[in-house]
Amino acid sequence: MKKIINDPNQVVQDMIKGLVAAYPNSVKQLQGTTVIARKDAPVANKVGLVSGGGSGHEPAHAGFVGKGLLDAAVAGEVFTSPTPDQVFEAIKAVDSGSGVFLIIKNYTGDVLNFEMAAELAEAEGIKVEKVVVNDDVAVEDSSFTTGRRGIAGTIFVHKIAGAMAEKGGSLDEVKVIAEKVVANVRSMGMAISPCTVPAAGKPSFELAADEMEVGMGIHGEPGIERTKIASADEIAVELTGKVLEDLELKRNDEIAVMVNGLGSTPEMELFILNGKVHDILAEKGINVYKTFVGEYMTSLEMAGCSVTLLKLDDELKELLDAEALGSAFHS
Amino acid sequence: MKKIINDPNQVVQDMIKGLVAAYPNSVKQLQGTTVIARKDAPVANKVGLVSGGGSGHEPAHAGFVGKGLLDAAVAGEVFTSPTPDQVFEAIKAVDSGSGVFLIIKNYTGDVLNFEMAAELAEAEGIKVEKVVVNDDVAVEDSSFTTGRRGIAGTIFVHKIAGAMAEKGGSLDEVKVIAEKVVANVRSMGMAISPCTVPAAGKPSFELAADEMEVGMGIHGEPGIERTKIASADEIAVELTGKVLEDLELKRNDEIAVMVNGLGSTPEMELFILNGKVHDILAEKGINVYKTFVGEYMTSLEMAGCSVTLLKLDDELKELLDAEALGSAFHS
Amino acid sequence: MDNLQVEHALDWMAKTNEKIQDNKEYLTTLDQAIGDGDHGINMARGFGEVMKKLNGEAYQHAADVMKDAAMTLMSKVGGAAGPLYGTAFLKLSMTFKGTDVDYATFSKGIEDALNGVKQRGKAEIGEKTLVDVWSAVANALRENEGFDSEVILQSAKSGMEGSKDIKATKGRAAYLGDRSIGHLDPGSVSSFYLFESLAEVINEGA
Amino acid sequence: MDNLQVEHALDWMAKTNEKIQDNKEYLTTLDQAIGDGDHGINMARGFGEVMKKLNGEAYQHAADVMKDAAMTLMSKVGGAAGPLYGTAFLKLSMTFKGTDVDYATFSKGIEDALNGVKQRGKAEIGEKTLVDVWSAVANALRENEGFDSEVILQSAKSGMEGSKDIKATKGRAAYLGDRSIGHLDPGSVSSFYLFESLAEVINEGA
Ligand SMILES: Nc1ncnc2c1ncn2[C@@H]1O[C@H](COP(=O)(O)OP(=O)(O)O)[C@@H](O)[C@H]1O
Ligand SMILES: Nc1ncnc2c1ncn2[C@@H]1O[C@H](COP(=O)(O)OP(=O)(O)O)[C@@H](O)[C@H]1O
Ligand SMILES: [Mg+2]
Ligand SMILES: [Mg+2]
Ligand SMILES: [Mg+2]
Ligand SMILES: [Mg+2]
Repeated sequence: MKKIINDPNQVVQDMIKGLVAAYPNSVKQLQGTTVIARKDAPVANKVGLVSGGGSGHEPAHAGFVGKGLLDAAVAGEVFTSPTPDQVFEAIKAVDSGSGVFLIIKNYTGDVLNFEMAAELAEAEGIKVEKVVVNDDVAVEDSSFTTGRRGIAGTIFVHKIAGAMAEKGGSLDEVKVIAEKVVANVRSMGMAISPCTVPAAGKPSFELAADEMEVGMGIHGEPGIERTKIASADEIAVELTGKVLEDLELKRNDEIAVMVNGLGSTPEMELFILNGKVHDILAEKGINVYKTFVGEYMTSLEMAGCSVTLLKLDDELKELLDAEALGSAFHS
Repeated sequence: MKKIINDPNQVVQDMIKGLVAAYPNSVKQLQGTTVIARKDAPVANKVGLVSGGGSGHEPAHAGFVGKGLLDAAVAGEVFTSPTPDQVFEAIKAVDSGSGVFLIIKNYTGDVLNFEMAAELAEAEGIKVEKVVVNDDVAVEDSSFTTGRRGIAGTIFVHKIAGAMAEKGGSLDEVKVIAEKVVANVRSMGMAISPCTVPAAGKPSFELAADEMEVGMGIHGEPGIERTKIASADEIAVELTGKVLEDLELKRNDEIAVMVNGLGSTPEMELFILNGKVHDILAEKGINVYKTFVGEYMTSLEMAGCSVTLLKLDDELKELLDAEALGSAFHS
Repeated sequence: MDNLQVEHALDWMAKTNEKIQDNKEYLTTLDQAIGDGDHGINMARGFGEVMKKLNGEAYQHAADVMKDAAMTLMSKVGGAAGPLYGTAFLKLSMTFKGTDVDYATFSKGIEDALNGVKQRGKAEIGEKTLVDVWSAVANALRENEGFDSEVILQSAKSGMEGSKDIKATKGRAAYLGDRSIGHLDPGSVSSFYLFESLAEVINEGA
Repeated sequence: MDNLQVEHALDWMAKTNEKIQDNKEYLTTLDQAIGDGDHGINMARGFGEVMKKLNGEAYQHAADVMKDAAMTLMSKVGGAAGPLYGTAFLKLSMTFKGTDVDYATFSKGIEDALNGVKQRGKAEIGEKTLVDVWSAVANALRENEGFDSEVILQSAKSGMEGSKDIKATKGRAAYLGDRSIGHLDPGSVSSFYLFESLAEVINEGA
């Protein structure tokens, strides 16, 4: 394992230190916690937005803390959802009395820890609502199982719920719009190389020199299928196709596209993929309102990408366009 | 070689297509060229800024095309500087009559091709000035050789010269400020894994599992020293130390810091490094005015990073803070 | 052993910690196969902290040992295992509270812990989670009388091994569907260590 | 061979292209050692385009062949090699223009090309660049009389091999300092192929 780190067991603390050192005017670390909050939190009369999860997905989630986005991000150990006490600290720190909204990726650990934190907060009289993001169509959506995972589509929830909260939306309004995003966003990913959790010291899975893993999770969880490596065009067809199947878009529908890199895929490759994604959409008469190409929800140094489509309406477009001042999302 | 591409010989064209598909409202491809220009180029009464170089350094340079930044970026083949005719097209496309300023990284190929393009442009009556960026302190600054290379510090030249041009600076004023940035910016990098040029199909160099290469170039050029992999803190000390040696900063000097990832280094690691860089600077009483952590000047999927310091004064600070609307630099 | 005393409880945690630390990599490898590869790291961090906490306190009652273990696991493990183990130990502490931890109390504690975990994780038996181990042990305790190390060891083992050839429908392994069959569930293995340690405590305390 | 005719010029380019294509990987490997690993790719792309261009035209004069080669290399190679080879061929075409390319003219052409390259690249002999090969050939031509394939081949070879054990002070290899010693300069090797091809043309045309 080769990494630019000090102690494998201290990477989260060290990262947070370096993050706050980089952006001291916009974010703060809640002392003694792994919570990054807006410098000006709690913002008076605003619903507080909290998200987070395991570390290793940077810039998620601390890069999306800022005006028009999250009020706080809770960082767990690498790929391990944060504990209830940490989430609870975040909730307390961003509550202005208008209530706090939790954006949770659908993993058992995240759901359990955030739920317990919500219980702690409610016991102290803080109003808490939540949404669980489950955009990954690689996994079957079943009520008998854990259901679909939350991946890069989560960023659209941050952005749009963040804009709603920033413009003064109530806790209920934030919840309604967040659920609308969740209902309209789908993603699918693939990997060509694994990643190594620092404390584990060895890769999460092995792939032969000519293999790719389709539908793997952002924590190195194995995917749904292992195949021979395909061309960018074929990958675009496969990922976009699966997403379109689930999202049921019609001709002239408007969408936002996110082509997300998992960590070590050069931007060049993301753009190559994006070109084909746009071709596929154009062929179906689907209009792309806005495109995001880059690293938004990574998996350490995994090579691979995901494609996310978000179906838009006028309300979502307006909120997507609203000002946002996070270090990883600036508009 | 595992890459998300179609034809290894078409990666640049495919990338440009996907880039323009992503940002159709802000950039355009000059037809039949590998030039990405501001959608609204030429901008009346404004000096046009052109940069570029080999591809594979994304987001450099097309990600820095936009208001307050470059007017055009010329993309060569991977790691190969673009040809004079392409640069000439860029110059013609951004000249509003106020002249065109070229920002060239100091590599023989870039200098020769841009110079020849400048000659072609001057022959057509376009005023052209240029600056050659040579921030890489890993290489000796000698007039008997090619001299120091241009690496991530180039982004600061784009930003600050771009701001000067945007606020109406003359060709001479743009040149003066660009030279001021070049005189005050220094960088140094290191790598822990190589990259593979698509058309070459094999890694640019080999590093053992416990080795790192200090001072390597952003095109996979070998570095100045190969050592055992060190901790993030030690790497920060080495890179920052070399830069400080050259830049001769004094207590209370103000600087901008860029911790730049080369492609597959997780943001987590960049932040860990950044924490130590700030400690080192704080210890010396040097004040950090602004910090940039992320991927600005990459080397395909190379793992590693560079540290850039730019000494600031009031003029540079104002220009650094000015509005910039590139897809990879938004402020 | 007739009652689970403070020293038994402490010894139980110490032995569990030892096994978890010794098998940290093994648990992580199991989790890499069908999860995300952090279970060993998480449990080792959590039980390491539990030992730090327990070593710094003087206890009057096994319930308090369980409570401190619960709170520590809850705030140090994270992931799915943190809240689940935290809940299990919290339930144990609640059932043990204010009474001697005789066999009936202990048995009820495990039953309550099992139910707490099932409720928290919305998991049932047979979904390839640590519920399978806890329920196997709870069943065995219910059908038995008096602390019997072999009963605990064998039931835990059968619960753990039973997790191998079934398909996961809860937790991260559920994403794999049929591909999860044939792999041991990491959480079931860490729970096995817990009960194996308990069996050792019973043996030594007998 | 007394004069370099159109067919000789075309054949020269075709043979060079063949060698470059055949040795594309080798050139790239040389460039990976002390440069950035693109020289083979760049030259192969460039000469491939040169062949496309030349095959589509009918030529009256060797100067025009050189001119089209120059313009194609200039606009298709990029990097350091593009402008340098482009300049060299442009100089050849200028010197050849409007006259028979007899030995004296050819020899002067190589001399002019060498000077053009030196000026463009601000390089002198002994800096481990393709200048070393061009100047070795130019010297040999100057001291000789009449097209002699062996003279050209051997001088080019000695120029190329001389580049091996010296330190680069120009081009990308200069960043390596002493570490560049012991490696062949990729540009010198591609220039060697050019002159090796010329030698073959002379042999066949003799
Ligand atoms: N819903 C659930 N109910 C009960 N146990 C569960 C559930 N989900 C996961 N588990 C247990 O948790 C274990 C995984 O723990 P761990 O790896 O620490 O957390 P994570 O899955 O968040 O990475 C699984 O092996 C399984 O035994
Ligand atoms: N200043 C120079 N003068 C003459 N030749 C040079 C100079 N710089 C580089 N070269 C030649 O160019 C070759 C490298 O070409 P190439 O790899 O295509 O370009 P780049 O170095 O831009 O990648 C070197 O091997 C050397 O022979
Ligand atoms: Mg986990
Ligand atoms: Mg090159
Ligand atoms: Mg796990
Ligand atoms: Mg080269």
